[in-house]
Amino acid sequence: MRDIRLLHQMFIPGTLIGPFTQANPGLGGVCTFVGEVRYDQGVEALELTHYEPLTLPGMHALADRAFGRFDLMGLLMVHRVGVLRPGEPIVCVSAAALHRRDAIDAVDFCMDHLKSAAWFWKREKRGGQWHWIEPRDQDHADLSRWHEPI
Amino acid sequence: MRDIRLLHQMFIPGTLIGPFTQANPGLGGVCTFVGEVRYDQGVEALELTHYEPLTLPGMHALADRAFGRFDLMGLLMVHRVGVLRPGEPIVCVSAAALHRRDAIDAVDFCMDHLKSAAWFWKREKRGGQWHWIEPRDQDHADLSRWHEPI
Amino acid sequence: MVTIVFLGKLADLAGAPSLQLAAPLGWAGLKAALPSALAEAVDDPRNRVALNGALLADKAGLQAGAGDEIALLPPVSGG
Amino acid sequence: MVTIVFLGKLADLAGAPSLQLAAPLGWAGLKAALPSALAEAVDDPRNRVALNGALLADKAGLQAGAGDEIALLPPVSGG
Repeated sequence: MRDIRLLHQMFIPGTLIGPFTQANPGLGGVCTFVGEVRYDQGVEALELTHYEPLTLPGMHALADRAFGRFDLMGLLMVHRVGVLRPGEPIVCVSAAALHRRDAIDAVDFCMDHLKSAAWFWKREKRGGQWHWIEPRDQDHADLSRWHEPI
Repeated sequence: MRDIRLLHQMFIPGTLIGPFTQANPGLGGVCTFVGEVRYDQGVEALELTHYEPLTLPGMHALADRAFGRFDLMGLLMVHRVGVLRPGEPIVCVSAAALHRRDAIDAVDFCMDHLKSAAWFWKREKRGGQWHWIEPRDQDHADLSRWHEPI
Repeated sequence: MVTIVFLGKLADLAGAPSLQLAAPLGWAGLKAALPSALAEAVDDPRNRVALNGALLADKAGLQAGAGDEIALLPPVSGG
Repeated sequence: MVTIVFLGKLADLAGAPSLQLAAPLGWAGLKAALPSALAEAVDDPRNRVALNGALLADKAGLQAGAGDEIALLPPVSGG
């Protein structure tokens, strides 16, 4: 069961995870990561821009690689775009597998790649002004864990 | 927010995760692993025995180590005991943190230790007969990832 | 009396989840009171012993008095 | 016409999310048609170029015809 989506509206992760788990009968384990917009000092909002012809195909390509690398029964990968407020979920990745190691590692792998290699541009609003968020060295370090170039 | 429990009855992970996430406002991410009893060939039921004076204190000690090792805001660790049928959730570990790496690694750490160093004895019923499940070498390998003795 | 609790497959060997023995009780006395197959099994270094919920580093040092609980713990099952 | 799409901070520099330029259009022609600050920015090797959704390995080889869409892509934001 494979469910890859960009969402333009607020979502509640539990409403995705329950049906996803049900859709993979016989699984041994399911690992889920949900990221939320942090309440960082003075941040009023976060905006994510995507580029339609690259972003969703890029997520599908990432899902292909996860299925190739780990022994998965199902993969859910959902990412918000648009304007988000602190506390709102921004990303949800869930992997179902016979064995826990595949499920946990697949989520870790997808998160590292989504955070640093997926086509999203982010800016945050502080004091009424929008500021673009730059690439981070940490993201390169995260990717190097998987022995892959960016 | 810390919630460590042994459960004697069937549970629905979503009913634990939602309140757990709500109880950790300001989190950056929450990682959750849910393990289910697999539909292994011919297995009719799985029984988990625990020893009251060791098992729950052992889970609390594991939680202490996870809080010491990772930067966590909250940790949920719930394990079933008693007789379970294939498809039933057996374990749920959820970690909330400011940063995803802590949340994911804490879940991975707790699962490796719960599976191999926590005081549970398991037997499975096949063809109407109960068979004890032996320790596995793989579990030792899992623990060695954390550079710790069993 | 001292309560002896058998966990996992030791309970099968013992034929019961627990039994009561007279206090005081040391390691040699405990083994002497158990059927020989069970006594041999609990001697296996992979099987641990707890006294009142505390694991013993050295089984041979066991000293249980009236009201104490001894647990005989085989290795935990694999994941 | 060729559609030029600006992503991230390049959209701020351009003052608009997209613009239309006459076809055909190569890399030199594109840069010549952009304000100099923007032309300089898109020349930065960290900024990638896609033609109709396919990333170009070599920007200088860009060849866009009528109806094509060129996207100018700064590095993605950190996690």
